[in-house]
Amino acid sequence: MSLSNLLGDWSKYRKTHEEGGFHDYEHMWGMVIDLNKCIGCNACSVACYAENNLPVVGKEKFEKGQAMHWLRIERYWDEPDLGESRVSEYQHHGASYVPMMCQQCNAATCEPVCPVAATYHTPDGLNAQVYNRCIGSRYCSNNCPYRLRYFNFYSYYEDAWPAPLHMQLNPDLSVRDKGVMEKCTFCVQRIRTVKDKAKMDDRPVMDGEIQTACMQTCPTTAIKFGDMLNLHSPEKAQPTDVSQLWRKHQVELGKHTQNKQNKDLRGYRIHEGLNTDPCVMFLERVREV
Amino acid sequence: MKDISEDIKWAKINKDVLRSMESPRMGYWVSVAVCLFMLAFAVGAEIYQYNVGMGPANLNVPHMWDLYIATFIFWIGMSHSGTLLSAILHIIGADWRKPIYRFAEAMTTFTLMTAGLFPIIHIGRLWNMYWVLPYFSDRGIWPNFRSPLVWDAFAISTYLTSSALFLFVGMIPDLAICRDNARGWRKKLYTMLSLGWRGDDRQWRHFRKTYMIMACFLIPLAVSVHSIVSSDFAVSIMPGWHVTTFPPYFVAGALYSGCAAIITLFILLRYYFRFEEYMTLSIMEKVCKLTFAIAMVWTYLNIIEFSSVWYGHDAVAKELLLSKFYGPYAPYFWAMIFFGSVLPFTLCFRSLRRNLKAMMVISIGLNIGMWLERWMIVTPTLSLSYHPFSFDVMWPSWVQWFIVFGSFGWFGLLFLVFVKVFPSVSMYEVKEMILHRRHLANKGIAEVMHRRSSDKQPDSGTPGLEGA
Amino acid sequence: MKKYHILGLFSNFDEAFATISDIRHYKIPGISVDDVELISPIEHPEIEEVLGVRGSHVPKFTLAGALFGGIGGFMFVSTAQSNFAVQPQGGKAVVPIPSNLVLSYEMMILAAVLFTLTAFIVSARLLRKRKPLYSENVSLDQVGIELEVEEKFIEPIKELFKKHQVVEIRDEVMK
Amino acid sequence: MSLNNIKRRKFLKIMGWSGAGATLAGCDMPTTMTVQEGKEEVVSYLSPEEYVIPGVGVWYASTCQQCAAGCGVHGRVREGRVLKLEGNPSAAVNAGKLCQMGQSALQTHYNPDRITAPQIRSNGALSSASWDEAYDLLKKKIGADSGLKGNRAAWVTGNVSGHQSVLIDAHMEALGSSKHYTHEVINDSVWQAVSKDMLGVANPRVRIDKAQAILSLGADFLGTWGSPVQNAVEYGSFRDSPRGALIQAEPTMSLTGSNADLWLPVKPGTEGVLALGIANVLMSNHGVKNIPSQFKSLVKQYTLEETSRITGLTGEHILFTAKTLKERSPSLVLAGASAQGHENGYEIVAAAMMLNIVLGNLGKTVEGGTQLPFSQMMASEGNTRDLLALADDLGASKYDVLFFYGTNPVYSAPEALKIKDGLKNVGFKVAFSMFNDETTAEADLVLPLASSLEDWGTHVAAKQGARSEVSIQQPLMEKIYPETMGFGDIMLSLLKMQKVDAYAGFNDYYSYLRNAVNNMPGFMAKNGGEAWKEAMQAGSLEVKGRSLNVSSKAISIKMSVPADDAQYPLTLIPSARLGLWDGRHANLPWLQEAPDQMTKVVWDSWVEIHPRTAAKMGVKEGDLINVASEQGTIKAKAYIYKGVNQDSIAIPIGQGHKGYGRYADGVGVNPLQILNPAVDKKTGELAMFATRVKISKAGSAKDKLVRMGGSETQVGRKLAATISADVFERTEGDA
Repeated sequence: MSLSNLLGDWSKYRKTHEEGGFHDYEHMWGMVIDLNKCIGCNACSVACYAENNLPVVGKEKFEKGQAMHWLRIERYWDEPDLGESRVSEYQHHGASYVPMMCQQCNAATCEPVCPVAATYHTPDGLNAQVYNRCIGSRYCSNNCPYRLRYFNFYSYYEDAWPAPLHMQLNPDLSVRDKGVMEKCTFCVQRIRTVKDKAKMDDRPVMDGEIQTACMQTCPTTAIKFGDMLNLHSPEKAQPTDVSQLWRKHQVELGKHTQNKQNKDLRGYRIHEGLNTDPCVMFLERVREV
Repeated sequence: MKDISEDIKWAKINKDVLRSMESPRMGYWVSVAVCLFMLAFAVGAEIYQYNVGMGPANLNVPHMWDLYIATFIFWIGMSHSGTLLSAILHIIGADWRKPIYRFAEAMTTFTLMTAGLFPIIHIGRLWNMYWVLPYFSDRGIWPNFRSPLVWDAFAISTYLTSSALFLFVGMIPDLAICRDNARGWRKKLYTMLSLGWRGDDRQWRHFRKTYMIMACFLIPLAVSVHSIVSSDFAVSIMPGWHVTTFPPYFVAGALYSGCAAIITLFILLRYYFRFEEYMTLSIMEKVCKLTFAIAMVWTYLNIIEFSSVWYGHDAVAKELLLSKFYGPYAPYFWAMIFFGSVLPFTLCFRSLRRNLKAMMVISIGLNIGMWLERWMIVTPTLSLSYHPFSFDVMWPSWVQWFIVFGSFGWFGLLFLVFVKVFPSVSMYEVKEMILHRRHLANKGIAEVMHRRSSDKQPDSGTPGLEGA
Repeated sequence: MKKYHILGLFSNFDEAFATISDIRHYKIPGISVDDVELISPIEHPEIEEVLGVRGSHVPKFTLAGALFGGIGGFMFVSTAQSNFAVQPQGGKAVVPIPSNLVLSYEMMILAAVLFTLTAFIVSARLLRKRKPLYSENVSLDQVGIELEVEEKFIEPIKELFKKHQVVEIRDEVMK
Repeated sequence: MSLNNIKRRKFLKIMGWSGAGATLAGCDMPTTMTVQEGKEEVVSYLSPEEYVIPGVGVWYASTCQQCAAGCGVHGRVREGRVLKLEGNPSAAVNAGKLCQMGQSALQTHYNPDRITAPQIRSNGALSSASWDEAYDLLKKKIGADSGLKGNRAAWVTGNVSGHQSVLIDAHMEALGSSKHYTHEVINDSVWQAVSKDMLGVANPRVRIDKAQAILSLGADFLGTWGSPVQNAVEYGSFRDSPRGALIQAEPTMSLTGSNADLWLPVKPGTEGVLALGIANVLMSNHGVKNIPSQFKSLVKQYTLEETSRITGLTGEHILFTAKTLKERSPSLVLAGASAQGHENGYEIVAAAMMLNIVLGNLGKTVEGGTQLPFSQMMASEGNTRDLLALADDLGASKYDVLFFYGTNPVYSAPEALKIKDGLKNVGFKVAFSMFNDETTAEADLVLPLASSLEDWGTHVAAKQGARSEVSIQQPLMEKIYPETMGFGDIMLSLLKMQKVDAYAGFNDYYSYLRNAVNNMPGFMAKNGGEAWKEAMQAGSLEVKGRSLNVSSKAISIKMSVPADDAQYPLTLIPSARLGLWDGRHANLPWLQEAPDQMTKVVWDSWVEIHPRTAAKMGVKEGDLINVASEQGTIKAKAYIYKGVNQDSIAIPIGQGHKGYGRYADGVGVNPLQILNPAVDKKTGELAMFATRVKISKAGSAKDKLVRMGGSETQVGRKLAATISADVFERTEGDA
């Protein structure tokens, strides 16, 4: 608690997300989800359960809407972009699947409303949730337009992992007790591991070195994860890298409306107009018309 | 019709008010028992919730908030009445407030003490509640001063402190009277609380200043408190919450429910303590008129909100509005409109205003409407907001209902204790009021004085309640 | 030399008023109106006509409190924020004026109220040992006048009181 | 594996101990949880076993056993516990990817309902016993001097391959038994039969990635047909530009159907007609000449109008399909469950295969695959024809001894087959199983198997990837329940009962395998060294095989369509799902809680009904419905959507277990029970999709149909935006 801090220069923190974020980021982890390839098979979701110690809540609690699926695959039957004429006797064009995990917004609406600063932005551009600090006011979840924050309504661990199921729990992250909020972390424990390794080898983290559980298991590689800044190995950037895909589809961070030269490019972000500036870009689903 | 008759003898005032504090009658104990019974529900439910978690309360994604927050706003709102009647009317010198402001202020304090419980009840880890306060932590961790919830913590604690002190300061001369007439533990208590008040001109002088200053501070404070509570919602980005008119809307609603509550308590006290001479029907009428005026303001603000959404053409907000009209919550919404905007028109009828039984029912109806309003603010938005996949309708479970129900018992309990320990009518100010009215009523001051000097009965000065 | 406290109880305010104005007009040489205290069941602002206008310092304290609370509150919150690196969120400034204004506003009011109360207690000489000369009737409907005089003035004052139909006179020696 | 077992077991227990402690540090659970027989004292980490770094996960390669596809996996082992499975990037089958069933292998392994000791039936009930007792019993029943006649013993298994299969054959040979029933509900055996007859190879390698257009007649290749993950991986590149078009024709929407560009709700049993009709259009509109002569008349017979009338599809859809198949070459035509599951299933699939020939896909998207040098290790693929045979043989009480492994016929056979009663005719039933299920409940001796993550094995996937491999399955951690035993180990000891000397050399399955692998023919030793070690690291060993060619041999077929039935107006589709599969995964909480892909229902069974059918009956979602066939009635809740043909209803299989553990019991219903024992004439396969049912309201259910998601539509938000394929080609064509 020093006064000099008050008078210190905080300009680097005063950058708004429109100016590329309010941190001088080391990384900016982002995702690209190709709905042209996503088949909605649930592999990512179950992989998330396995990686992140997500409890199985059972039918009753699921019915109450108290399930803990950090990564849920949403399924919609209608296709507004193909016009109402497509609505017919049968579901001729199948379903629309959207895997939804925390969008890691740069201007995260959940952050400013937390009374105890339990959720904040890391220098990785991640929207971190500090379980031990959370008091469970649940304001963040109310203010999340994606409804992607999940609350421990019970001490789920008490009956979610009857022995020996609990031997599968991942020691790299905690098992949450009742009363705290949680959400997708982009597998921060995996990011941490790779960063530590890179530090030990005294080298920067290379893009593509880190795989989230959902990305790693996705059979059709519909999910891509990577560093959107890609400061450390820009020369090695592949066209399939997240950073390159964002550029290719002319989607930029820090905007609530993208002005693309080519309007037909598929990249878009969900609820972008709310200016939450999510770090997950979706590529539009494709159908023969 | 007079607010109060000028012929009431000062001795009688003391006698009546002090009598109301005498050892209670049967009816009192019954009401205490009832309140304790209601409170038991809440305590039981809260213990259960504390042990199991928030799940049994039927909170879920997306319904992270529900009755707890709604009721929290309801109680906060009710607290505004005391400030309104006491402070504002004091400043503008409307002396008809004098017989009734004391219990109104008490209500303010106790509703705040009730409201303050709800944030604690509703958070997931209430044993860490103190983290929202800015205390010096050796880890250098602070609350997030950006969060409206922290503003709440500041505002409500300030409001509770100030209004409690306001109540206390206003009571000091009466406490002195009690001291002079009490015996036993009450004597000790009042001697302590009256801070050695003897009523010399110095004390009166500073008292006047202090009371006026505090009144002046309390009004903006009250307004700010409910604006801040409204910003819990207005600051968010959710449709139906992110509304510019929320601060005034909340304040109006607050005053509204406060006045309605005052009417209810007014009738009860008048009935229990036979305060007919002080809490007269004409004062009642004034409160009713005030309530009606505020009800109209509230209705107007409702219309403003709806139409601004309607013409604003924000698709999501519009969906939400329509779902309030036709959706699953429609019955409650229209009930709120009826109780909040239609029912108050009964206050236009003199016969009804003067009919205590009717007013009892009506005032309770108004408060039901106000409670529904808070619920209709909190829950529909959560049910239906931006993300269709998370649309959901969830009804609160018994846990929530028990705790809400019990909170009324808690409030009642506090109030019942108050009326037996403290004078619920301000004696010295009623005296002032009577004197003032006499000045108005009679020509010459001298005659007034002489009539008064002839008031002296042999027993008039006798100390002690038993003499009365 | 001995000092006496004398208290006269009057059944109405006018007599008390008249008495004090007599004192004020030196009906008894050597007694100044400054030694006079009026004790009344309700407030009588008009007494200042004879007692003289005696000001109050309470508002000054209030002002001090308001300034302390307002500025201090703002400083406190801002310093806390700038010492807590987690605070910068959502791309807003480290020390966000709007929310800090809200907070300092509340703290201003709180401090102002507390200061006012303190000022009141101090300047109204509350929380002290009460002077022994006191009648319960004052808290009912009688008006009292209390003076602190030397022995030689007792009789004249009693005369003066009697002249104004005093109800009761109490006096006692101060050791 | 170069360390001796005692040491390994010891340190693994220690690891398990403290590892568990570390895990649970996050919550208030007591850290005194121990692995089984928790008597060993804690030893500090001061001197951990070599190659173990506390807190660092080590990855071991193995092979997934959740279905027959045999995907290669990497298991993350930390402090002696396997924590996570990922696909093995070097595996040819799945190229580093994994499905939800593969992910859930962990819960099969750590399942709280596993059998921990042998169970012997004594006076009616199964009760735990020691291995000695179990072996004594086995000796008594099947030992050399048991007097058991070899032909009175038989094996009933699911899909087995590799050395497990070798050992089973050896055992049968030792016993003198000749019968090995291989039963899988989810199979493509008709497709294989047709391929054998028309292409000359039973398992042609279909190249989804190379195809430009796919017509799939009920082949849910993303979910339950062939090798799902392999197909999905190929599907990924199939959707890349130039983007292939997928047309799916099936009576109820499968996972593949929900991803199709065009989904055609063909009437059940008329898929063959559709194929012929398309051929007709190709012939008449696109001037295709090379219709095999045997098909000419049939193709002529099914004109566009006729086809559209029979299949219930619109003309333009059929035209579009034909056009797409013709213009987007190479194309690919597949036929799967709902096409083959009819009394004329063989003809239907043949008609589809004919399209492949007509469109000239042979050699392009339908390749011959590879013939591996060792036939005895090849997968003996499951089917339902063996199930019917078993039912008959049981009825004829042919057997005194039956061995069950990796299959649950009592659950998955229609009740009409009376398997359960038939088993009463068998004197001695031995079940090798990890879990108690409907079949072990009938067994006289239950041998507790080690989980697939605790056991050794080799597997040869029937659907090989780009390279042909033998996949290695190695233990990823010490056995949780020491009383359980690997299948191979049990088999060796069984064999030793018969012929001691032959197997005396191998004291356990590990040494047997190591020896076998090192002497395996056709193994390409990449960088010298011991073949076994390389195989361990790679998780598989690549095998030089003889690559086969496909040659079109057209056959003559007749085409017929199921007759309408006034009493039973609807066809019941027992649809399979990637997830619970044929019901074997119903005891895995992750998969029970993972919402069904199409309906998003969890923890339940449901009846898929078309809105019109529902409207006719006045059924709302969640209402309880009676589904009655000639064989019986089941009740399930209704889910109403446009993904099912109006003439049929669908009930997913996998639920409705009894005695299959806490997570499976009492959840949902099993539609397989009420299937008619109809049979495909040619192959003798069970016609699973030929059962006619009638439905009636059974009032409202006491519990709700629990679904994820509050809205079936996007309500105008831009959530899953869609653009047309040609725009996609225009913008990303270069990719």
